[in-house]
Amino acid sequence: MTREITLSKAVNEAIAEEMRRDPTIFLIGEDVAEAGTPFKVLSGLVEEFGTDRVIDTPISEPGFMGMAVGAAMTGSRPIVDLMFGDFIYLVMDQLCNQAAKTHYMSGGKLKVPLVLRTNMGATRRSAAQHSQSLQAIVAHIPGLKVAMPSSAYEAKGLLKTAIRDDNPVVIFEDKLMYNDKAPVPEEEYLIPFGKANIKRAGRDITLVATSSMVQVAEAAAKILEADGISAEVIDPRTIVPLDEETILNSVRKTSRAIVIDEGHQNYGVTAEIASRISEKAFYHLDAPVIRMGAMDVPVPFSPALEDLTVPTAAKVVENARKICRGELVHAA
Amino acid sequence: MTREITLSKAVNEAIAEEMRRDPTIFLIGEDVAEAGTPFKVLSGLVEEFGTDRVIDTPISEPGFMGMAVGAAMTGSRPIVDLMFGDFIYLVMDQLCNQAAKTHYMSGGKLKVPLVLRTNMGATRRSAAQHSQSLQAIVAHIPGLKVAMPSSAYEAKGLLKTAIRDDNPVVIFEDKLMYNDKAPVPEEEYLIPFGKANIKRAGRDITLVATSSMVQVAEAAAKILEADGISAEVIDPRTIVPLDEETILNSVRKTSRAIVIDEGHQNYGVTAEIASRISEKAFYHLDAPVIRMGAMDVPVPFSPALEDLTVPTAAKVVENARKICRGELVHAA
Amino acid sequence: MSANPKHNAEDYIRMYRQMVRIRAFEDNANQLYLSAKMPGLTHMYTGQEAVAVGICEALTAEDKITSTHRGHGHCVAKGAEFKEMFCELLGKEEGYCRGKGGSMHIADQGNGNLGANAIVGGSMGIATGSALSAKRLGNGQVTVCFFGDGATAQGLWYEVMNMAALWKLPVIYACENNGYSEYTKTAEIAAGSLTARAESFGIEAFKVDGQDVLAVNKITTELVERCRKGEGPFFLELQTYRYHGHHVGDINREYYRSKDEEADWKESRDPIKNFGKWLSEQKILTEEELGAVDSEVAAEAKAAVDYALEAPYPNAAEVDMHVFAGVEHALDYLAGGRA
Amino acid sequence: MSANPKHNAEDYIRMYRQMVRIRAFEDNANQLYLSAKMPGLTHMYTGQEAVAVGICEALTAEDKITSTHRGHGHCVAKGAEFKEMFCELLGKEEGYCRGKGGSMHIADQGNGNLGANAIVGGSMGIATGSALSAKRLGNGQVTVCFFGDGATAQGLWYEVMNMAALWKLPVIYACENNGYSEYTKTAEIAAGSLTARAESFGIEAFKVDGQDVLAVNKITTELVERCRKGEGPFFLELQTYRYHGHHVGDINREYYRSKDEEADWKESRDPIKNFGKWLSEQKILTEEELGAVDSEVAAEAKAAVDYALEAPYPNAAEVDMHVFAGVEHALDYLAGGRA
Ligand SMILES: Cc1ncc(C[n+]2csc(CCOP(=O)(O)OP(=O)(O)O)c2C)c(N)n1
Ligand SMILES: Cc1ncc(C[n+]2csc(CCOP(=O)(O)OP(=O)(O)O)c2C)c(N)n1
Ligand SMILES: [Mg+2]
Ligand SMILES: [Mg+2]
Repeated sequence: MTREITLSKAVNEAIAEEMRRDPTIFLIGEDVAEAGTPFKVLSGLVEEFGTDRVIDTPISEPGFMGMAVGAAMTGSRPIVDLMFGDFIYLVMDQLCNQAAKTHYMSGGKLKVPLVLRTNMGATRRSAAQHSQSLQAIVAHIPGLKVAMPSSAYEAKGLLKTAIRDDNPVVIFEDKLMYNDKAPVPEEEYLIPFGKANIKRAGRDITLVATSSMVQVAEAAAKILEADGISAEVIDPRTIVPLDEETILNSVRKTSRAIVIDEGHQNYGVTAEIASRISEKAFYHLDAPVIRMGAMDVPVPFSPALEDLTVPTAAKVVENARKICRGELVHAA
Repeated sequence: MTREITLSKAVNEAIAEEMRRDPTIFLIGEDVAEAGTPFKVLSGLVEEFGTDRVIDTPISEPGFMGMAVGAAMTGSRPIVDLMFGDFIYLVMDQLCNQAAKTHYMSGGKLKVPLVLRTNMGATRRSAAQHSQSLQAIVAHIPGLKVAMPSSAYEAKGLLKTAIRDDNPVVIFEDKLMYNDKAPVPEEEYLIPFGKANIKRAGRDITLVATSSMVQVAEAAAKILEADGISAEVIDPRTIVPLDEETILNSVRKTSRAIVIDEGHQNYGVTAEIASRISEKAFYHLDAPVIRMGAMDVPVPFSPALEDLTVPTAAKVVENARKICRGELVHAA
Repeated sequence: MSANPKHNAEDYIRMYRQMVRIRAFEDNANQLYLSAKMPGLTHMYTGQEAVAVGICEALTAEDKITSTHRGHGHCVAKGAEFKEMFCELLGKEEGYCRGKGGSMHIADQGNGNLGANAIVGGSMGIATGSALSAKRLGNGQVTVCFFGDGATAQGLWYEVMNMAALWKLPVIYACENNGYSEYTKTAEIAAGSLTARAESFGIEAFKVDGQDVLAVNKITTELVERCRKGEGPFFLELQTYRYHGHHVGDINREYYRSKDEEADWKESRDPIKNFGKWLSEQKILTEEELGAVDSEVAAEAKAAVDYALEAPYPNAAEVDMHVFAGVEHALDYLAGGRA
Repeated sequence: MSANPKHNAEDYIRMYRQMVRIRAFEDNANQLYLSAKMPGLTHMYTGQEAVAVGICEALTAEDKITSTHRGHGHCVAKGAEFKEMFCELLGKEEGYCRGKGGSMHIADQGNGNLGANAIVGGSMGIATGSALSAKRLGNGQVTVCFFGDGATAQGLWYEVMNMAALWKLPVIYACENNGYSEYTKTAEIAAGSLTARAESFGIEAFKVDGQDVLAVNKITTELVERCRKGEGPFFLELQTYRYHGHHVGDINREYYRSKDEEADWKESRDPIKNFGKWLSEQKILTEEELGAVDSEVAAEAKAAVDYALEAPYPNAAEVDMHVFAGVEHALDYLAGGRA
């Protein structure tokens, strides 16, 4: 049985199901209990699992992140709720110096099975400190896995996998998608890490897109279809590990690619994916791989400016047309 | 007059000269005064400038980083000493949410002229928390400039430019190079940001390398010369801003490129530079652009393992030979 | 309510007017939100007016403050104009931050406001550094760091208190304890005692009724003076209350605090009502004069809102300006390395 | 030195031996460094032996500790073997961390040591989380968080103390105040009082002579008991001294502390010498028996060093193993997404 539920509900279900299954799982973060987070994603969980397993913290991100690491090392499986992705900066030491490295530094003796759930996404008029998409800086650190769900279905399946993983996993939910609905089976399912999803098959160009950019790519693909351009849309699902093979196979077929991610473009996720394509599908490419990240400016508050900073379907279409029509790009 | 001095001395001179020139500059960090840092880079400065301008702090990285931001907003020009680059995680919020965004969020009204001096570099047998090269995660954040000196000469000129810049600048010194000597003029000089240095001219392949990897690239170039392969070595000097033009001009000439950086490869600096080359010099490339970053593992302590994790001249030579001889790479 | 004999009527009237201005600003901001004319959301300062005004009236324009996500009140109290503030709230070019900051970063930088901050506790380092700067440059400036009770859970505070105490910096940490951080009572997130925490670093600490503008102003005036003499830092815990929800969208809040509690504060401890009563008891202003202040301020606010609603948005070309000081457009600069 | 009547001779002798073992370990590590046989550098625990031993002897093998950059002593005291420790120090495959951790991450994980940490204060969250885990799982375990005086400047401590106090977690924060953080005296980097800082969160705090192994053991035994009853957390400030430089390379240190001061601690407050004297006064061990312990330990250390020097390095294929649990080789996994 499949019903339509919101991404928010999908996350809630994933956590509830896993917490029922495994009593060592607990939730920790700010206003996760009675308030169920400002986005109401966790509503109802404290009623079912009690304040012993749904733990409201003071505003101490480094503190509770560190505590999650210690709890994970000693038989618990914490799920950390970080209210805004922008607060990742505050937990970087505990996440990257401690959680990510403990298994390695201990020669495999200690494990850190924890999930850091946080969010990303601009255009909510929340300005520079509440709008960032910081997946790239986390993806750079060995020892962390990074998931980027693109729908309610993906969010549930990926989160369940994350919770069962024996490693620290960071999962970025797009906060603008919390109320977006998608079909989600009632039966249990998991989505494995490192298996990209071919959202739409196509012949002429590959659009690799993460999180909400998958919607942008799909919208672009529809428009391009009318032009007679057949776009394949690939959602990597996890950027660490990255399913290089599925992406490369697609590009070897289409010979063209655009990579779209909502993090800043400079030194961002699009650089990694584009450079892997350019290197490893070199002999198959008919055009340069185009990168589309968020503009390299702090996210501005003003709606007149903020909307200019994120990749749009129109811009994807424009870029796709250019390279599919064989216009020379950067031919200087 | 040019004499040979160590990188350490070059940094010391840059700071002393600038502090003499501008009384609003002060130094702040752990054990920077009497101890002159564990690397002795700042020895003698407290004797000349006093504890009022060379300020020893408690072990409070977020605290003194935040204080530097506030001081920079109010008429001072702080130089922050962060003892190990690995501690950048601790100051990320103050650096990336505050320093980097203040000018923009204030609509250009407030400025944050500060320098964060820190280091990078593995193979010192210092294990996973004292060996990281974290330039990529800083370079991703709009509002920060990032410099990577490759010699004593570069260190002095870039640091002086950084100190005079009205923006937050992060400068990564390779801690294994502190005692390396290079010719440095006695006369004052500055090295502008965003102007790459062609360390060595060549025809057949472009080696873009940062920091100590410039030495690795030069060593490789010498070996390749004997093979009849002429390598051009480019040191970008600053990775933000990046002198794309000089790099692209070189690759348009040589048609081949390897990018070398000591940060982790995955989602690292090499991805940005390689993808820009692949995109913007696409029609000139005869072979895939090869990326060589540090291995994507936490830095291991054991010498038997640690040395395997960093790019070496031998490996650069191997890769260069492969693509220069026209061997197919990733031709699957 | 304790009179301070050194103050004259003019000061009292200005304090009253400033509190009324804050409330009027917030009422209008709330209306803009409810009528969907304001982008994003915002945190109302209503109820806490005596804190911002009592403190900022003890400062000069050169003295510095750092503000919070709940920062409109600090901004008004430090001397900002409504027009530029509403323009900022609506993302317009004439806003203090050219529309780039919005509610959570609003600041009249020219009057020593170093910025509102959307990171809870994020300005504690900045404020302390501003005090270090002032001490080094010898300019006599004092910095006040505003933050909420919730922010006391951020480790940064302890780091900078330690340094401020070691180096005797001219900074006053002003904790507005409004009883809640978001949807959680302070008692649930703060162990022990806040004043004891500051005292453990050797910092003098004071608990003050944050609804009494004169009491706030009196202690702050004394501490500012002592800061200028090198006797800082200090800690102030100001007991206060926010009338609205955590942010404008926080409407149904009975699950974390009762309507009775809210009514009680509004009835018996309203800083504006009580100060107005005192002003008329002291024959400083008549009821009519008080009413006139209210209407003047209301008119000022309306004019500013009308102006801001019509004001232009920033030009698209602005989007990559002000990323770097001295660089016109960041994108050209980042692509080519040329300023 | 105060006798604890509940202890029997066997316990005393084990404590003595453990202190001697730590010192012997460090003397050998220092020699390995000086003879350039050890990669990197290391921070000697010598002088502080009574702290690690007094505390760890009050714990079971299931109880947890977190350790620091100066962590060899904690590791020995919690039950580790010399052979695996020296192997780790030399980066050999048989080391506790398979050579991947080295001196700054050394830990006998099987005995409840959650790891040494090269980030000052970096383990405070881990220790507190371990206590939270123990409380939730109801396993009765207590966690001791070791850190130095310098680490009290890290904001993280205040964040986790607050939560530990709010939730009554079974954790003991053990601050080894050796008077210095690197090359700086504690008085220059710590304002106010360390015990008062803990107390301001409602945490009971105690100052103890860290050179007196029985005193350390006595108070810890009491606090561990109280932790198990749900009366935690606690704070212990242990006054101690490091005999060597900050690290093995810190040789000329007169610019920050005098030779007289060093000599004074070594002469009159040496934890091993004084405890040895007490043992012989109490007729628990004769001078000869004490000497025999020393020689046995010396032989044990020498054998372990010899073994470690000859032991093999990890195989090159190990380099990308243990990056992810459940993934054999990380590089294949990262390239292809296949575990
Ligand atoms: C570092 C950080 N964590 C969490 C938040 C989300 N948040 C915004 S305001 C707030 C509550 C702040 O409480 P308090 O400091 O008491 O200020 P008040 O809102 O009561 O004025 C929280 C948790 C944030 N903005 N920054
Ligand atoms: C976060 C961090 N900052 C700085 C350092 C460098 N460092 C290593 S040990 C040390 C001094 C620590 O002093 P203390 O906590 O008193 O421990 P002790 O060395 O005296 O045992 C410093 C500053 C570090 N490792 N981590
Ligand atoms: Mg509050
Ligand atoms: Mg110490």
